[in-house]
Amino acid sequence: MELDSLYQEVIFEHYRRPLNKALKPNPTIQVRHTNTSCGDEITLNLHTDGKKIIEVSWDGIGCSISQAGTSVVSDLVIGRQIDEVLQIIEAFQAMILSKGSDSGDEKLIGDGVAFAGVSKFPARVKCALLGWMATKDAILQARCSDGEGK
Amino acid sequence: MELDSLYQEVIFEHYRRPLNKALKPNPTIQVRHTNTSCGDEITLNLHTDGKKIIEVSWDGIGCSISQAGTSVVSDLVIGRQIDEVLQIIEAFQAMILSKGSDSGDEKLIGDGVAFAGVSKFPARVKCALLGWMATKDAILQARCSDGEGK
Amino acid sequence: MRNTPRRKRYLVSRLNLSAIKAEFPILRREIRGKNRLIYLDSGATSQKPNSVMAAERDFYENHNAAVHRGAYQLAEEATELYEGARAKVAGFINADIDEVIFTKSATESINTIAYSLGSAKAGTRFHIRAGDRIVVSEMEHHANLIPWQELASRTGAELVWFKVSEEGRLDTSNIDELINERTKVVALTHQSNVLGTIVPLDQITAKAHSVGALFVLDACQSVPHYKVDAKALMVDFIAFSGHKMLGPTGVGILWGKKDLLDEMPPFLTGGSMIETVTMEGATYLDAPKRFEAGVPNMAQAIGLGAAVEYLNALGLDDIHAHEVELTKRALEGLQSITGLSIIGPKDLEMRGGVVSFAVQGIHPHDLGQALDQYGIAVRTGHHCAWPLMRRFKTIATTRASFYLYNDFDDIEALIDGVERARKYFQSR
Amino acid sequence: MRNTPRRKRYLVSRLNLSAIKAEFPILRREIRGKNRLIYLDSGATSQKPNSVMAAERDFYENHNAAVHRGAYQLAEEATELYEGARAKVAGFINADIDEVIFTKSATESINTIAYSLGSAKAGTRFHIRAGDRIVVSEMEHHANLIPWQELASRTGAELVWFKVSEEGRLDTSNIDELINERTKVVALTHQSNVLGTIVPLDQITAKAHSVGALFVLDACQSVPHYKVDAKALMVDFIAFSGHKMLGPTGVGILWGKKDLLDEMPPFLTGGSMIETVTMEGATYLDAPKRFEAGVPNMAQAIGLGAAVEYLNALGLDDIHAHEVELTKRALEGLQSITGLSIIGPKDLEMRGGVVSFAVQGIHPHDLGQALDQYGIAVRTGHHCAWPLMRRFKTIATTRASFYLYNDFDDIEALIDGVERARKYFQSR
Ligand SMILES: Cc1ncc(COP(=O)(O)O)c(C=O)c1O
Ligand SMILES: Cc1ncc(COP(=O)(O)O)c(C=O)c1O
Repeated sequence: MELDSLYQEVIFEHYRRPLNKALKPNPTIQVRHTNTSCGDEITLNLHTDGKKIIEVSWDGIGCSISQAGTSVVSDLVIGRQIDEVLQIIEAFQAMILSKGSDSGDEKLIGDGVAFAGVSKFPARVKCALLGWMATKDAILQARCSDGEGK
Repeated sequence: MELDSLYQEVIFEHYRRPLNKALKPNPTIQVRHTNTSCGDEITLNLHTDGKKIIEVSWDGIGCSISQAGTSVVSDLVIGRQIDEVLQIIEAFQAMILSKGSDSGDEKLIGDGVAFAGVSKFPARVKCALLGWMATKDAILQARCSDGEGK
Repeated sequence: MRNTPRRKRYLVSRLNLSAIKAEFPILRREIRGKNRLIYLDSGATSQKPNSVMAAERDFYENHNAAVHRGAYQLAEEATELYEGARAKVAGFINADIDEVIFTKSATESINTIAYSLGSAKAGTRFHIRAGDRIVVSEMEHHANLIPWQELASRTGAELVWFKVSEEGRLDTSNIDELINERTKVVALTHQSNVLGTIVPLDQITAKAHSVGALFVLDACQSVPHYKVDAKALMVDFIAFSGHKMLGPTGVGILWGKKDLLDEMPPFLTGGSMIETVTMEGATYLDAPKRFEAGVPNMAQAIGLGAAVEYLNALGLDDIHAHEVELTKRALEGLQSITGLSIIGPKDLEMRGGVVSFAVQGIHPHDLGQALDQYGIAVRTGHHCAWPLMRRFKTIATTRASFYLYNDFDDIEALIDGVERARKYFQSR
Repeated sequence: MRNTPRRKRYLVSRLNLSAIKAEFPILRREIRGKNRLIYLDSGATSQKPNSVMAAERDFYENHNAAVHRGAYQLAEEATELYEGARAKVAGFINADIDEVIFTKSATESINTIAYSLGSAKAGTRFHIRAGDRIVVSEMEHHANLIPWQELASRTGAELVWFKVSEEGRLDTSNIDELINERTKVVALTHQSNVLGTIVPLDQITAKAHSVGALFVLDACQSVPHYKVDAKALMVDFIAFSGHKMLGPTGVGILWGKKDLLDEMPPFLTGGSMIETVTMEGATYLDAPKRFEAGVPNMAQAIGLGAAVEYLNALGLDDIHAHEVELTKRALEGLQSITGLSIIGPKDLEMRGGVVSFAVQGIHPHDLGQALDQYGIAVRTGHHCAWPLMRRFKTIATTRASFYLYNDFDDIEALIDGVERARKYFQSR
């Protein structure tokens, strides 16, 4: 049944028990992203030393796909080098925009592969990307503000 | 041939030798009417004593239908009572908007009946009406300004 | 799909549903495999009967030419069809022909009024200035809210609004405070696209006129479903969209009182709306041409004319009665589901065929996704009424909206589908 | 109809005319009795091939739903088709996808820019104020003249214009006087809809940019007929209409540079163009959504996508070459008629397939009427370019305009028809 291919068990696990959902104080940068077509919104706090992601924490309301997605990405990137994280995000993005042709590299995107089915539902792609794009945005903003990026 | 049914000989006669085409000075009222879709324009001078049409004179450029129409109406109304003239104009209007079903009452509208064929060409109705509507407008304006109308 | 006898208890519709369904080819679509399409999103856009598609095609195949400009036979025919469509729409809302303006959408219709008023010169009756007031409500669609916010911000006028009660009704308790001598415009929806609430207008239009304000009615959700009489309503402007009333996309209507339209500054300017033009300036024709610059959406207007004829043939009263019955069953059936709550009136009093609801613990997006899997198309999200969502302390609802091609089976499918989705998500 | 061998002297077109004509059902119409339709008014609006009508119908029959809003299968399909059409149009003019905005018409496209600039706050780069300059030309269509007159009158800016030479070319001799440091906008037509003149842009765009002015191109008469490359042209905005390029009525295009569009104030406001909305105010999405408020003209955009595919399949270069040959024969044949004079360039240099002319002693309305009687549809009047008529000291011309479905027989019929009409009116 196709609904199960969208709603993988892993997604529900993250939705029921989201990781890093509670904003940690004093972030390097805070971003707020909205899915303008449905109103779902997340706030995401990023702690970074400019090279590494020290902490990602978040809060918000949304559907299972957007909530689970944010949980997955936050868990995946904490403790990693920024360049590596941007690569991971790019890989996830490629999968989610592939319309089903890219099933994702688990070594790279971890639980992110559970979202492979979402790529067949274009209207949900934005939900799946919400937390990922917020993370990317936060990283790029942090980079800019501390003069690391050009 | 249908073209002849539009371009009655009478129309060409009025077109070639238009009546009352040369503005007479000191009119009771002057109006200027334009066919906004083609740019044709006439200026019409009306002399009236409030009851009777004393003089109608006009100038302008336009197609055979609009020029002939203005010639016909000017010739028809000079010397008549205003109420009668309004009736004549109404009769002409009814014919020209009838899409071919009303061939016109020659006793009432005189040479105006030559325009019966025009009513089958909706895009030319405005041309045929140009001078008639200018005359009507002038009469109504004159009425207003001398307090005759309510 | 469950097949209980309970639907038999409901009124047999005066509409011949099987004949109607046959006229809407899209209803034969299969969704996500072999599911019959159960289309419950007519509040967003309606489906199109064969006659509408045929009217557009006939125009293109036999009469296509620029209206009002050409003097050749095709152009004459095109003009007659286009103006004929205007006459049909005018008849449909009991308006004079010259009061009906074809726009591209209700959104454009409302913007037309807002921009036109915004262009009115100081000293004219339409001029809006700092200190003036514009009144809307908390249940407006963004299309009847943001144009007024922008007009207010351009002119310095103040935007104020009616609140919405817990039951989803317009709260008019402070009407005398909201509509006062400074009020220039009152812009309200006729029926909420989220709640289904029909707004009683008499008191508000009377009050608006008593202070000399213009009344703008957003009739997107009413004109397609029940009789709206432009003359009886005592409003000044009405906006609605063709695509929500069986018509093509790309055509909307602005109705306005002729004397107002003729006096107001034009909005879009260009060809076919001018009286004379020099390099220095232009003068403009009266309505409707004044507000129809350029080669118009001819095929779409003509398609809308065919839609109006289709609606007339069925009869708006029967359509409305049918939709009330569908709504009655939907309200009853949905409320029997554990954890489901209706957002909007729960009774049928002054209420159209739009039902918004929430199911505890299930985000509307997820619910809508499951329903889609069963072939049921509903709308989820803020429905372009974000402030109303905030009013009800939510960010989104699930909305089912009905039209003349929906039958009781569709409603049962919705009720069953929501129950099934609830169990699916609960079990995970 | 005369059947001389003279047309054999002309180039055989690279287009397969009989195959093309078969795709346009309206060309089988009979006019005023048994005359074959000879449609020579494509400058006003073009006819539609089967594939365009089929694309619209397929949308309504299989995929119709509100784009960007619904999460169900139909809505996903509709969104993909609609955005696919945007991609096709973008490819057609070598633009980025997000730079292509669907409007209802070129008229709306141009008004969009004019109103958006007019709403720009003081201090922003788009703000226009008293003393600023807007530059147009004497050969503009009303759609690219009146919106700028109105913008000038709302802001206090000054409207100035390029003149037109006796040969019907843009007179750029005073360019340095017209375009100076105060100039904020230069809005010009790419090809005159009356004269057929193609305006050489390089010098003017360079000058405009050197003073920091925005350049708006009215490409209504160029995009349908030959390759227009948005990136190569060095302009900031391009406006054109779908209905003149085989597409449905009710859809136009506004192309703009992304960084400009994203910064400019929105024009029409409402649903689907917002980022967030409260009762107090709203924030807006980037282009293209920023400029597409409301449920869009979905079927029309999709039909336009099919039109673009049809044009691509034939090839714009071959289409243009074909039209040049038609124009060559028309110019030659018409000028052999006693008392006929061409208004506009008499050579083929920088000239499109639009030919305006006057016949001594015969009013264009009468001439057009006679031609219609023979089945020939031409346009007569001021062609929404009233100031240009004045420039040529006339009130109206007769205009024949050609497109890919016209063949040499059509041109011969025109030449014969004018001669026949001349004799008819002379004999009366
Ligand atoms: C040069 C030119 N500009 C603008 C327009 C306006 O186009 P539309 O009426 O489709 O908006 C036209 C056609 O009428 C035109 O030929
Ligand atoms: C109440 C209401 N007003 C306005 C609109 C806007 O209509 P459109 O998007 O067709 O312009 C809609 C529909 O979306 C609506 O439901």
